Amino acid sequence: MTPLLEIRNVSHQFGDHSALTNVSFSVEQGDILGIIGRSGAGKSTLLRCLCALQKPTEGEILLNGADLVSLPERALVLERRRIGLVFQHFNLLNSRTVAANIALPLEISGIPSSRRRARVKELIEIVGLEGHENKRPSQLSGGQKQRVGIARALATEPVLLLCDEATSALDPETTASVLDLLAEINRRLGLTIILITHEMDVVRRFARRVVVLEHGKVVENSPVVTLLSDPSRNENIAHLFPDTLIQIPSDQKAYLQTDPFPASEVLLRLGDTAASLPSALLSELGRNFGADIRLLNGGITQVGGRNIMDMIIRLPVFSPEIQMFLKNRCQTVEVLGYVPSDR
Amino acid sequence: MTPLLEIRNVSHQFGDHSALTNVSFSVEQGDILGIIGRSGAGKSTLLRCLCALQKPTEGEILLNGADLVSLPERALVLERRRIGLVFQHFNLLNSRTVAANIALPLEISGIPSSRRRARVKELIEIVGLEGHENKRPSQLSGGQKQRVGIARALATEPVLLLCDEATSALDPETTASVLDLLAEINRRLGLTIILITHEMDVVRRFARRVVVLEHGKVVENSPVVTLLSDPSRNENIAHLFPDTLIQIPSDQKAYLQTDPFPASEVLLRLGDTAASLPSALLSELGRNFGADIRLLNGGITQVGGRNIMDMIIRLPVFSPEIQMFLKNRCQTVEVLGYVPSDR
Amino acid sequence: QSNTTLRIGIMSGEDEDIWRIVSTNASKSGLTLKIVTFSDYSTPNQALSEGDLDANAFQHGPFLKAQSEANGFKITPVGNTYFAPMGLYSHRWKSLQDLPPNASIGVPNDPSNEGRALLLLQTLGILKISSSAGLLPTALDITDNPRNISIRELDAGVVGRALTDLDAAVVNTEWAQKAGIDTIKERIGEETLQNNPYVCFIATNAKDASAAWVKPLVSAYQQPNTRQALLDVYHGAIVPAWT
Amino acid sequence: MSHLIAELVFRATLETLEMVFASGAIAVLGGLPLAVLMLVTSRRDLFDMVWLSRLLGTVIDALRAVPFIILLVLLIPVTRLIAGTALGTAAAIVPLSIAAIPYYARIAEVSLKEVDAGLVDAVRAMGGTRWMVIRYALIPEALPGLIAGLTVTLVTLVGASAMAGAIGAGGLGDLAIRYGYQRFNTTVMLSVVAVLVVVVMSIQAAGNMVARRLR
Amino acid sequence: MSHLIAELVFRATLETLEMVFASGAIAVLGGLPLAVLMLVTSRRDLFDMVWLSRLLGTVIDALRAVPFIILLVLLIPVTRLIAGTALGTAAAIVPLSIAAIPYYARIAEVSLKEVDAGLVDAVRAMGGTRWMVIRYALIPEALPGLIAGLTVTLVTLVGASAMAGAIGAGGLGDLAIRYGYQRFNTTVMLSVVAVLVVVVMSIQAAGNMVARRLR
Ligand SMILES: Nc1ncnc2c1ncn2[C@@H]1O[C@H](COP(=O)(O)OP(=O)(O)OP(=O)(O)O)[C@@H](O)[C@H]1O
Ligand SMILES: Nc1ncnc2c1ncn2[C@@H]1O[C@H](COP(=O)(O)OP(=O)(O)OP(=O)(O)O)[C@@H](O)[C@H]1O
Ligand SMILES: [Mg+2]
Ligand SMILES: [Mg+2]
Repeated sequence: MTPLLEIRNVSHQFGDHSALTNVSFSVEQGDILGIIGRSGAGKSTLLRCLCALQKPTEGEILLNGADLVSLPERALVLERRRIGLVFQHFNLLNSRTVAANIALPLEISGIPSSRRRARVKELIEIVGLEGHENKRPSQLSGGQKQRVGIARALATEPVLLLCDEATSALDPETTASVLDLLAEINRRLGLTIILITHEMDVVRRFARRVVVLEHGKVVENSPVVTLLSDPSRNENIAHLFPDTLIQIPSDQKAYLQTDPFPASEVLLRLGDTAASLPSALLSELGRNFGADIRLLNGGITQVGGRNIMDMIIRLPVFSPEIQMFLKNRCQTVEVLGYVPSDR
Repeated sequence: MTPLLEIRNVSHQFGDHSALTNVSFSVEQGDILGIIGRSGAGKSTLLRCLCALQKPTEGEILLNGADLVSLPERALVLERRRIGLVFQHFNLLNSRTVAANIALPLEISGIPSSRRRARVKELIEIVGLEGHENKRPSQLSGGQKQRVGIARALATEPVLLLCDEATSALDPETTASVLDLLAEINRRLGLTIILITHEMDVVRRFARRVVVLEHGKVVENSPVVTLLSDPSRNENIAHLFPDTLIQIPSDQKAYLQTDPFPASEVLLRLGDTAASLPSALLSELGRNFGADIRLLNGGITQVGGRNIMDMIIRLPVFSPEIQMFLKNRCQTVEVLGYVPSDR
Repeated sequence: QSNTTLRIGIMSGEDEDIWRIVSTNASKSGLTLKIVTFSDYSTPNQALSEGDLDANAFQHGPFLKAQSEANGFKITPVGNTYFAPMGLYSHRWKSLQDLPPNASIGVPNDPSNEGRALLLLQTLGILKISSSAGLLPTALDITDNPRNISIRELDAGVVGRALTDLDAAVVNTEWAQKAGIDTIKERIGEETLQNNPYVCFIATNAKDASAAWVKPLVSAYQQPNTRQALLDVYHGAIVPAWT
Repeated sequence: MSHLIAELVFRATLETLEMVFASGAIAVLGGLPLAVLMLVTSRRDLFDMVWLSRLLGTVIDALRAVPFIILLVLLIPVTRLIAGTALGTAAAIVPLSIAAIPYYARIAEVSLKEVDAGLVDAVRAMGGTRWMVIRYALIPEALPGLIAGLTVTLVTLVGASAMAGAIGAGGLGDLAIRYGYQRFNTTVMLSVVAVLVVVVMSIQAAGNMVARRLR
Repeated sequence: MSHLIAELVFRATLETLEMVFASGAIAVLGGLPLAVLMLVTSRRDLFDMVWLSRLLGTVIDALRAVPFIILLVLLIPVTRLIAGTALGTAAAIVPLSIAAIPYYARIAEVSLKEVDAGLVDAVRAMGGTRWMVIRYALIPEALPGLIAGLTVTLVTLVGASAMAGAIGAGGLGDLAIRYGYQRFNTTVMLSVVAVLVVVVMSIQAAGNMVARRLR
C-alpha cells in the first residue's frame, strides 16, 4: 500500500535560518502520528508545508502520490478541501460569529446552507460551545477559540487532519473528550491524524507513531511504544520526557552513594514493556526472599494498551539470587546507588 | 500577617453573561497559587481583574491592603510595576524586536539604558532565546513568543507574577526549566506566583495551593496535596484530574464483577498521602501472607515533596487478616470488584 | 410667438440677481431662460460652442478673441451688457508717484483680468508689455520694468482683500467695494473709459447670431429695470453699457 | 434667512448629496476592486504578479496627480459621452467619480494591507480559492477600515463637489463660494457652511457607527 | 519646451514641494495628537472622556466641511498674523496646514483604532501610564498605517496646493491651471502634469517603502 502522505527531503529556509533540513517520513492512511520537539524545532513550519501553505524551499510532499508543492492552484485547492488544519494561533475570522466560522469550510466546499446549518449545530455540540454560537471570536476564552478551530477543521470531514497544538489551551477533561472524538473518527472513518503536541500524555495515550524534530531534522521516527518504553535510548529525545524518567525522591537522593557501605541498602530501577499481565514482582520478592522491598517511585502505567513498568525500589540485600530473579523478570535492572538503611 | 493579595467578592459581567461570581480568596506573600478550571470558567478574566486591566463589576482587590479597583491612576500605575503578567495570547509588540519587547517594562520603569541592556541579555539567556534578539515577534515560533512574554514579565523583578497558561506552548524540558527558574526566584526573593494552567503536572510539581473555578465561582481552595491526594472528594473538580484517577486496565475491566465468585481474585485500590518513607507494603504482603500480589496500575508519585500512593492491586485472597493489615497501613482501601483468577 | 427655452451661461455672483430680472423680462416675450452658473471662466464658451448652452453673458471682447483663437470657437457678441472699470488702489501710498521702487502690486490671475490689469499699469506708465502679447498678457510678457515692480498674480476675489499685504493692487471696482476698499479715496489710478475694449456682452454661436430669439433676448437685458438693478446690485461699481 | 435663500440652500443640499453619494458609490464600485487587485497581485501567496500591481499603482497615482479642476475640464468630452451633457449636477458625477476612484483605491489598500496574514492562511488551508480569500477574509476583515476610508472619501467629495461649480453643478460648496466668497454675503455663507458641517458630521457619524458595529 | 517654461516649471516644483512637505509636516504635528486625543478619550480603558472625543470630532468635521477656497479666504487674517503676510508660498502653508490637520487627524484615527487592544493591555499591565500606552503601543503599532495615511494626505495636499494659487502661492497645480488650462498652452499643461505625476508617484513610492519596512 502506498502511504497517504509522503514527505521527501523537505527543507525550508527563512532567510539564512534553516527551519527544516532534509525532512523525510511517511504516514499511512488511518495512522495517528505525533510530531514532537523542542520549541522552535520547526514543527509548525513543517505542518504548514504539509498543506502547501508554505512552499518548502526544497523537497516533495506527496499526498496520495500527487506532489502538493508543484500542483497547480486549481488542483491544490481541491486537495486542501480534504485536509483539516487546526492552527497554533487559531486564526479565526473576527468578522464572523462562532457558528459562521465553523460554517466557512462548508461554504467553501459548496455545501448547501440547510445541510451546513445542521452540520454546524452538530459540531458546536461536539466541542461543547452551545450558547456561544453567536459570539465573536474576540469574546471567547482561549480554550473556546481553540475549540472553534477544531470544529472548523473537522467540519468537512477531512481525510487528513493536521493539528498544531490543538489541545494546548484546553483543560484535561476537554482535551480527553476531543481526543476521544478524534480517536473515534479515526477508527470509524479511517481519518489520518498528524498532531504536534507538547503534552507527552497526549502522545502516550493517543498517537501510534512519533516523529521527533530537533533543529529542523528528524531525529527519531518510531512507534510510540518503542519510544516511551525507553526514551533514554536516544539521547536526542530524552529531554522531551522528563516526566517519564522517574526520579529518585529527593530525600533519598541526598544520601545516595555509588558504592555499597556498611548498613546500606541498594536502589534499583526496574523497567519492562512486555509483561502481558502485570508483574507480581514485589510480592514475590517479599515472599521468596523475605525482604522488605520498598517502592520509592513509579509503578505500572498503560501505554497504547500495554503495561509499562518503570519503578525505583529499595532492597536491604542484593544477593546474586535476587539479581538473577530480577534479571529473569524484567527487561532492565539498573543499580542506581546505595543509601543508609536508617534513612 | 496580612496577605499580599486579597480578593473580596469579585464579580464580573460581560453583558448579561456572568464571567465571575462572588470570587474571594487570598494569597500570602511568597506563595505559589495555581488557578485551574474548565475552559471558559473565568480564569483569564480573573487574572485580568487582579491587575485591574479589567475593572470587575463588583468587589475589591486588595494588594498590600490597597484596593486596585478604586486606586487612582497614578498609584495604580506604580502598583502595576511591581506585578508581572504573562498573557495567554502573548500580546507582544510587533513594532519591536524581541530584545526591545523584553526591555519595554524596564523602559517604563525608568531603568537607565546601560542597565537595561545587561538585564535584557541576561533574560534572553534565561529563557533560551539567544540568537533571536533581533527578530520580530511575527518571525518567532509559538513557544518562542511565549518565552518572550515570560522574560518580559520577569524583567523588572516583580513581587507578584501572574501567569496565564505561561507554559502551554512549551515543550516539557523548557517548561521544566521555566518552572525551576520561577521556583528559584520564589525561594530566593519571595516572589509570589499565581498561575493559570491546564497541565496538572505543573500544578502537581509546582503549586502549593490551588483555587478551582467553575462557571465563575470558586469551588475549591486548598493546598495542592489535599486536592491531589483525593480529587474525587469534590465532585466539581474530579474531571480536572483524569490522569490522576488511576484506571483499572481495560483487559481486567472486561471481566470485572461486583461480587466474589469461585476462583475469583479481588481488585483493590489503595491510597495514602502521609507515608514519610514509602511503603514496603507489597513485599510485606507477600512475605506475611504468602500471596502473589499483582500491581495492576499506579504506584508512588511525589507531590510537593510528599509521597503519594495510589495503586490498583490484585489479591488472590482477601482474608480478614489482610484486610486488617491494609487498613492499618493505608488511608484508603477500596474494593473495586472481582475478576477470574485465570485472567 | 412660440415659447422657446434658452440655456444661458453666466458667472456665479451678483449676475444671478440681474439675470433673474432678465428672465422675468424675457418671459413676457415668450422666452424661458434656464440660467446655468459657472465659477470658472473657461467653461462657458466651451459649453456654448458644444451646444450645452444657447448663449452666455460673462466676457468681453479680448477674452473671447483669445479663447476663439485657441479653441476655434465660432462665437459672436450679440448685445452689450455692462462695463466694469478697474482701478489701482493702495492703503499705503497716496499717489502713483509715492510708489517706491521694488513695490509689490497685486493683479487678478485669471486671463482676462490679468491682461487688463497689466495694460492698465502700462497706461499708467509703470511698466511696458511686449506688443506681441496682445490683449491677454501675463507677468511673463513684461519687457520693461524701470521701478522693478514685483507683480503678484492673485485670485480676483483675493486681490482686494490682500491689499494690506501689498503696496498697491489692480482690482475690479465691484471686488474692491466688497473688500472694503474706499474706491474714491484709495484709488491712485484708473482705466480710461474711452474706446475701452472691455465691455461685456451676450454671446451666441455664430450660426445662431440671427436666430429669432436673439433680439428678444438682448432687449430683455437692455431694459430700464435691468439698468436700475445693475446700479443697485453693484453699488455703482459698474456701468450699464447700452444707451 | 429669507425664504428664497432657504430654498437655494435646500436645493444645493440635495445637489451636494446627489453628487457625493453617487460618486461615492461609484468610487467604491471602482476603487475597491482596484485596491483588491493591487493588493492580491503584490502578494507572493496570492497572485504574485508584482508588475500588474505596479502598473495599477502607476495609473492610480497618475490620475491622482492631475488637479481636480483640470481633470474636470479634460474630462468634458468623456462626461458628455457618459452623461449626455457636460453640465449640471448629474454630469459632475462623472469627473467626481473618476477622481474618487483612485483616491478610494489607495485608501482601501491601506486597510486591506492590515489584514492578518493568518486569516488568509486559514481560508487557503480550507481549500479556498484566491477569490474566496478576497471574499471571506480580506474584505470582511478589512471592513471597519474600508468603511472608515469611505467616510473620509465622502467628506473629501463634499469638498471636491464645491469645485464642480465650474461646470454648473451647483451644490452647497458652490453656493458658499458664490455667495460667501464672491459676494461677501456672510449670512448665506455661514448658513451654507452650517449645513455643510451638518452634512459632514452626519456622514462621519454614520460611518463611525457602521464601523463600530462591525468591529 | 522653452528655457523660460522649464525655469517656470522648476520654480513651481520647488514651490509645490515646499507647500506640500511643510504643511504635511504640520498636518502630522497637529493632526496626529488630535487623532490620538480623539481615540484615547473615547476609550473606556484609557481616558474615558467621551464628551471631549465628541467635541474634537465636531471641530474636526466642521473644519473639514468648509470648502478649501473659502477657508483660504477666511483665513487671510490668521495667515497674516502667523506668516506676516497673507500672500505667497510661505503664507499658503498656513491655510493648507489648517485644512490638512483635521484631514490627517481623521485618517490617522482609522489606523490608531485598528491597534490590537491586547497591546494596550500589555503596556498597561507593565505599569505604563496612558501616555506610555500612546508612545509605546498605539503609535508604533499603527505606524505603517500612519505612514500610508500620510502618503494619502501628501498627495491630497498636492491637489489642494493647486488652489493656493489664489493667494499667489504658485506651484505646479497653479501653473497647470493658469498657463495650461486658462491660457490654452497644452505644452505647459502636459509638462506640468507630467511633473505632478512624477511628484505624486515619488511620494507614493517613498511612503510604500517606509510602510513596508515597518510592517
Ligand atoms: N469580551 C468578552 N465578551 C463577552 N464574553 C466574554 C468576553 N471575554 C470572555 N468572555 C466569556 O467569559 C467567560 C470566561 O472567559 P475567560 O477567558 O476568563 O475563560 P478562561 O477560564 O480563561 O478559559 P480558557 O481556559 O479557555 O482560557 C467565557 O465564557 C467567555 O466566553
Ligand atoms: N517568518 C519567519 N521568519 C523567520 N524565522 C522564522 C519565521 N517563522 C519561523 N521562524 C523560525 O523558524 C524556526 C521554526 O519555527 P516553528 O514555528 O516551525 O517552530 P515550532 O517547532 O512550531 O516551535 P513551537 O513549539 O515553539 O511552536 C524558529 O526558530 C523560528 O524562529
Ligand atoms: Mg509551533
Ligand atoms: Mg483563558
